[in-house]
Amino acid sequence: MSYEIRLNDNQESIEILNRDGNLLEIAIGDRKYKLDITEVEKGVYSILNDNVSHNVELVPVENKKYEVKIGYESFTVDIIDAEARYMMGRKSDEDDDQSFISTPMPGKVVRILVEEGQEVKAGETIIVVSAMKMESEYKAANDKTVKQILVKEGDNIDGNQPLVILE
Amino acid sequence: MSYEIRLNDNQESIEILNRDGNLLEIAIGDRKYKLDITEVEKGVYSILNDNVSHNVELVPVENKKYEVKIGYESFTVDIIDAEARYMMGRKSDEDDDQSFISTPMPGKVVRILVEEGQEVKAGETIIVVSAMKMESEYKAANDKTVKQILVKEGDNIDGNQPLVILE
Amino acid sequence: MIKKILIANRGEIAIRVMRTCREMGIKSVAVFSEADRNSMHVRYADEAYCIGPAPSNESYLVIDNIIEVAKRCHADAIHPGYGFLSENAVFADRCEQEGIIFIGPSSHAINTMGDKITARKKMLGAGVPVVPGTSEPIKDIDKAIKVIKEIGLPVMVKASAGGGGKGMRLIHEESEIEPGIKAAQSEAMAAFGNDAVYIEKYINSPHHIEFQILADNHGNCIHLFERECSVQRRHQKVVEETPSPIMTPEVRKEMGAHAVAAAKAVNYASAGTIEFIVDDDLNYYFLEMNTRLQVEHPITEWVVGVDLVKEQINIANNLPLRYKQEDLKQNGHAIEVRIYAEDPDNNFMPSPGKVMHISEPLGPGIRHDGYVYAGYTIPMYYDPMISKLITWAPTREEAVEKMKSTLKDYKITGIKTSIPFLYRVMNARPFVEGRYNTHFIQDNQEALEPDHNVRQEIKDLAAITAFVDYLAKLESGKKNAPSANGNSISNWKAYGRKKSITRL
Amino acid sequence: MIKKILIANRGEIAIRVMRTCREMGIKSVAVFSEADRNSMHVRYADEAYCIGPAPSNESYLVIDNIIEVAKRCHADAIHPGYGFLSENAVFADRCEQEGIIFIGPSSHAINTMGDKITARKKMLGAGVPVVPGTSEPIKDIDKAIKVIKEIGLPVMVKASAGGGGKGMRLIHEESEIEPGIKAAQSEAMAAFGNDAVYIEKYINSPHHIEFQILADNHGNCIHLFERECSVQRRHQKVVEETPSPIMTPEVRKEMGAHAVAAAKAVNYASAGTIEFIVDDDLNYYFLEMNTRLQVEHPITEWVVGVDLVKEQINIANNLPLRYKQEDLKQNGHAIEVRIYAEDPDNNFMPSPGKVMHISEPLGPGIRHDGYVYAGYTIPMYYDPMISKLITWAPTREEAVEKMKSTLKDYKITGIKTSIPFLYRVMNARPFVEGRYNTHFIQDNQEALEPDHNVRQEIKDLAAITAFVDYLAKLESGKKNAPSANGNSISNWKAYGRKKSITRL
Repeated sequence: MSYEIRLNDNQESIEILNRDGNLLEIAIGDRKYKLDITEVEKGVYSILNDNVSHNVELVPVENKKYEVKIGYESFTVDIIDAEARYMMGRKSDEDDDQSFISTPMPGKVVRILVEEGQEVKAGETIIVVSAMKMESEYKAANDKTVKQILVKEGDNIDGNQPLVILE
Repeated sequence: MSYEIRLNDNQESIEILNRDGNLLEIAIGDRKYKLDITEVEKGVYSILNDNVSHNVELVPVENKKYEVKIGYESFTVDIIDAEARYMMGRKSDEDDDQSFISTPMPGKVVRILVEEGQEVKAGETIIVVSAMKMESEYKAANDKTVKQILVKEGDNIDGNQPLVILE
Repeated sequence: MIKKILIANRGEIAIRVMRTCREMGIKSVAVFSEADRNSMHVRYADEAYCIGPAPSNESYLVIDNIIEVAKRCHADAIHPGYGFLSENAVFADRCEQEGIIFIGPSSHAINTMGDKITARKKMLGAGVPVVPGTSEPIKDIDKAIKVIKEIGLPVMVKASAGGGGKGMRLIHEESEIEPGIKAAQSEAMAAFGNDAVYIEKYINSPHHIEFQILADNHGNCIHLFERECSVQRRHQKVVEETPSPIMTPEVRKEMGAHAVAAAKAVNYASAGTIEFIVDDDLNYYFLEMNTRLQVEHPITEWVVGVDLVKEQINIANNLPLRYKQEDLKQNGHAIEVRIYAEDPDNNFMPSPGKVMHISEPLGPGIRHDGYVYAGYTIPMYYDPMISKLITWAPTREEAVEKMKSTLKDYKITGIKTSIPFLYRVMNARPFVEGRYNTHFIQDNQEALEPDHNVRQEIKDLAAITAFVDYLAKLESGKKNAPSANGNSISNWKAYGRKKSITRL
Repeated sequence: MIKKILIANRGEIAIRVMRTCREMGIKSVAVFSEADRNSMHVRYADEAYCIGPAPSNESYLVIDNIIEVAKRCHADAIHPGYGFLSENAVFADRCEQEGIIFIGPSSHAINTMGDKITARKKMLGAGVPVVPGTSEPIKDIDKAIKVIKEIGLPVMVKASAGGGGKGMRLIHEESEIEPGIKAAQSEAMAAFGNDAVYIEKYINSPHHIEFQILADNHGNCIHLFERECSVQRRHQKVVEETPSPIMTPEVRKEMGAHAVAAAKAVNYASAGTIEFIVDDDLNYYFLEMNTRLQVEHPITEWVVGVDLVKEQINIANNLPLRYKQEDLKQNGHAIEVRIYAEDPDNNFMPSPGKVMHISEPLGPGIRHDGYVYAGYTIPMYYDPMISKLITWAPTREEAVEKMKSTLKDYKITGIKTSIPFLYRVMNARPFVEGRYNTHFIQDNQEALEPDHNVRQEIKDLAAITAFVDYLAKLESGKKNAPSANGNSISNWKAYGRKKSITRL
C-alpha cells in the first residue's frame, strides 16, 4: 500500500525501503534515513540515527493519528492510506457548511451565551468552560448560525467533545 | 460458576456476594469482606478494607495463575474453576512418574553433569546454570533416571524452561 | 504524643506530609473526594475516608465532614497542608473545641495576619518595616489624596482582605486617585465581600523575598533564612530559590530578626512565612505573613537541612524547638520549579487529563515532590500543579545547570505541562545572571516564547516513529489503538446519537 | 577542555556519569553490547555505539573496540565508571597512547595499588599503618612460621593479586599454617594466575572504613572523610553510611591525613578510596586502595556536598582542586543500600527478568541512582545491581527511619529484589544502634530471616485481588493474560515440540 504522512500541516510520501529487525531504511519525501529504531516502553521509542540517540514518545489520539513528542517539541502526525484519502475527500464536502465548538481538555460548562437559531459573528463568545479553577472562553471562528447546543450549563464534558454546532 | 482459589498450598472456596462499582462483598472460606477495590495501574490494585488502605500488585504468571505482592509478602494464587479441576485431576496421573529440572530465572547452561539414561540419587547435582556472574547448582529431588536432556552446555535458557527430564 | 494524623488535603502536599509521618512512626489518614479515589494520597495513607463529591466546597472544604472522619478514626491531630482549610481560623478553632490538635498556628494568629490592615498595624507596633501608606481603610477621598501626596506617587491601592492580585490598582497620576480607589473598592467587594482598601507606596523593581520561621509554644522563635520568589506569572510563583541572588549577609541578618519579631508579635507557634517586598537597594517592607507551610518549603529544607513538617509536628507535640538560631546556616543553593498541567504554548490553558507515561528524574541533587503516575487521570476540579522539582548544588550556577538537565529528563506524555516554559526560564539571561524582579516574566516575554525552528531531521523522526508504530499495530492485528483521553471517536458517536435523538 | 566523554560502562553508573556531563555541557557517548540496545544508558546518551556481543569479555572489556568508538566519535576523554576496565592499567596506558584522556589515575598508580604486596611496601614507606604481617611473598614456610609467631595468631593468608575474598585463609593454630598457605597459593594461582601470598594479622571484630580522596595534577590532595562499609555479605558491601557510627573526630583527622599520604605516595590524581580495616578500639590499618569511583560514592557526595564525577572531570581537565581541606565538613548523615535483582528468601539466587512495574520513591532526603524501567528486561550477563537508594537526614537515627520508609515506598514487580532483606537490616538491632562489624550479617542471620507470619486478612486480600483481576479479564474477553517473563505456557509448548522431534 502507498502511504503519505502529514506532520502538522505538511503532507509527504513515506516508504519503507528495507527492514531488518531494529534496522530500518526509510524514505520520507526525498529524504532517506537509515535508523536503528526500537520500542523500549509502550509508545516510547529509542532511535539511533548515525549513532545519535533520540527518544520519541507517542500518544495515539485516534486510529492513524498520533501526538508525537521529541524533546520539547510536539507534533500531530496523521497516517494517510487509501481509506483515509477517501474519507478526507468526503469529509471536506460535508464539513464545509458545518463546524462545532469543542475544548481541548475536560472541564465543566460554566455559561452558554447563545441560543439555538441565533446568528453569531466571528470572535463572539459562544461558551465558557472551567477547568482547574480557570475559566476559558470559546469563540466563533466565522459568522455562523447556532444549529444545536449539545450541553447545558453545569455539565461535565470530555476533551474534544462537540458542545455547540454552528453552520 | 463455582470457584475455588489456592493461595500457596491452601485451597478454599471464593464467591462474590455483591458488587456495585468499586464496592465488593465477597466470601472466602467462611470469612466475609466488604471492600472498596479498584485497579489504579495495570495490575496494581488499591483496596480499602474498613478504611484501611492496602496496595496489591499482580504479576500474571499464566492464565488463572498469579504472583501477588502485598507489602513485602509474595503469594502464588491459582484460580480454580471446573476446567482447572478437571485438568488437575488428569495432570496428577501423568506427572507421577515424570518431573523436570528448570530454573526460576533465565541464564546460561554452564555444565551438565549427567547423561541420558543415567540413574541419579536425590541431592545429586544435575546441571549448573549461571546468571549475573553467579553459578547455581540444580539437584535431583528424588532418586530418578535421566530421561532426556533438552539443552546443551552454553545454551541460553529462559526461566521455568524444562532443561532435563527425570522419571 | 501524636500517634495518628489526618491530612486534610490531596495531591503532592498530602503525600509530602504523610512521608514525614511514616518516618516518625505516626499513622496517616487520608480524606478524599469522589473524584480522588484513585489518587496517590489514598494509596499512600494508612487509612482513607471519602468526604464528599468532587467539588472542593462539597468535600475538602467541608469542616464538618473532616472533623467527623477525624473523630471516627481517632486522629490526634489534623495537618491542613497548604490551600483548602490551612488558613481558616474557624477550622483551627473547631479543631480545638473538638480536642483535636490543629497542626498550625492559633486562630488568633491566622486572623490577625489574615487581615492586611490589622497585620500592618501589628507590624508597625513590632518595629517591622512596612510599605509607607495608610494603616486604616480609606473612607475619605480628600484625606487619601493628602496621604498619597505625603508618600509620593506612584502608589498602590490594595484590598484589605485581598490576595492574588485582586482589588489592586496602581496609580501614577493625581487624576487617577479617585477613580482608582473606587474601582479597587468595588472589585474588593465583589471578590471578598469587603470593600476596605488601603494605600501603599509603589515599589519600583520589586523583589519578592520571604523568610521561613519556626516558633514553638515555649516562646522560642527562629528563622531559616530567605527564599527568593520573584519569578511570578499573574502573581503566582513559578520558580523559587534560596539563597536570594541579591541578598547580603547584613541585610539577611536584619530581615531575619524582623521576621522573628513579626512572628512573635502574634504569639506565633508553628511554621510560617514572612513575605517582604524588597527594592533594588535592598530596602525591604513587610508584605504579609502566610500562616501555614508554603509550596516552596523544600528549598529551605535542603539548604538548611531541616524537615519543616517534622518540626511542625514536634511543635504541635509541645516540644521545644531543637534548633537555636546559631545552629543554622545556609549550605549550597536550591531551586524549585512548579510543574503545572497547562499548555505554556497556548496561553497557559489548563490541561487536565490522563497521564500516559511519566519518567521522573533521578540522581544526585534532585528532589521531586509529586503525586501523579502513569495511567492517572488528573481531575479538573483542583489546582493544576502536578509536582515540584527541586535541585541542589554547592553554587547557584551549578543548581541552575542541574535544573536545566533535570527538566530535560522529566518526561510526561498525555497532558501538556509547563516544563518547556520552565526550561526557557532557566535559560533566560536575567534569570541565569540572578538579576530579575517580579516583572521578569512580563519583561522577557520574547525570550520565554517557544522556538519552533525545528530541524527537518527531528520532524522526520517524529513522522517515522508514528508510522512505524502504526504499521506494528496493523501487523499485530490491533487496528484500533486505544485513544488518549475522552477519545474523539466515541465522542463523535455520542454526537451522532444526540443528533438522531433531536431529529425525532 | 573536555567536550565529549565516552562512558565505557553500562547500568546506573553510566547514567550517573552522563548526568554530570549534561550539567557541565559535555556530550556523552554510550557504548553498548548487543544485549543492551534497550538499556537506559543508550537512551540517555547523546550518541551510542554497539561494541559487540552480550558477554562482557566480547564487548565492555574489549579495549580495541572501545578505543575505536572513541576515535570515531572524537571523544576527548573516557570515563570507565567502576568495574569493567576501571582499574585496568593497560587500558589507561592505551588511552594515553591514543591521545584520549583517561578519567582516572595514571597506570603507575593503578599498578602499584593493584598489587597488594607492592602497595603494602609503599604504605610502609609513607608512614601509613598497615596490618602487621609480611611485605614479601612467602617462599619459605619456616620463615613464614617465624613471622607468624612474631605477629601472633590468628593470622590471615592473602593472595597478593586478590580481591573479593578469593585466595584467603584464616589460620588459628600452628598446625594450620602450612596447609593454609598452600591452599591459599593454589587458589590464588587458579583465580589470578599468580600464586604470591602474604600474611597479615587477623583483626577481631573488624570494621571496614574507607576514606574518599581527591587529588589533582598540581600536587593538591584532600580527603572527603570516611564511609562505613562493614555491612557485607560474602565480602560484598550491602549497606554503607557516613559518618561511621564508631568514628571520633580525632581518629577521623588522623586517618584522613594517612589517606592523603597514601594517595600522595603513588602521585595519585583523580578520585580514589583508601580502605582501612579498623578494630573496636579504632586501631586502623591500610587494606587497599580503589583507584576509581566507588559504588558508594553518593553518600559522601551528599554529606560533603561535592559532585565527585564533576571533580574527576575537572581534574582530568588539569584544573586545580576547587576545595581546600579546611573548606570541607560533614553535614548530617547519609546511608546507601544496594538493591540487587536477587531473591533474598532463596539464598540470594540471581533474579534477572522483565520488570513489570516499578514505582520509585520520591521526596525529601532521598536520592535514587538506577537505570531500570517498567518493561525493561534485566539481562543475565552483568552485575545484578538494579539501583542504589540513598537517604539523608540531619541525624543517623532519622536517616535510618527515612531509609525504612523509603524502602517501603520502592516497589518493583516481575523480579525478586533484595529490598525486603535491606528492610530487615535497617530494623536489626545492632545496625539501628550502630554497633556492628563485618560479621554483622552472619552473626544476625536469624533476625535477618523473613517473618512469614502473615495475617489471614492479608492472605485473603491477595487471593481476592487475583480473583477480581481474573474475572475482569474474563469479562473483557481477554482470557489469556500475557504472562510474566519467558512465559511457562510457551515453554511448555517448546518442550512439547522438542519432545515430538526427539520421538521421530
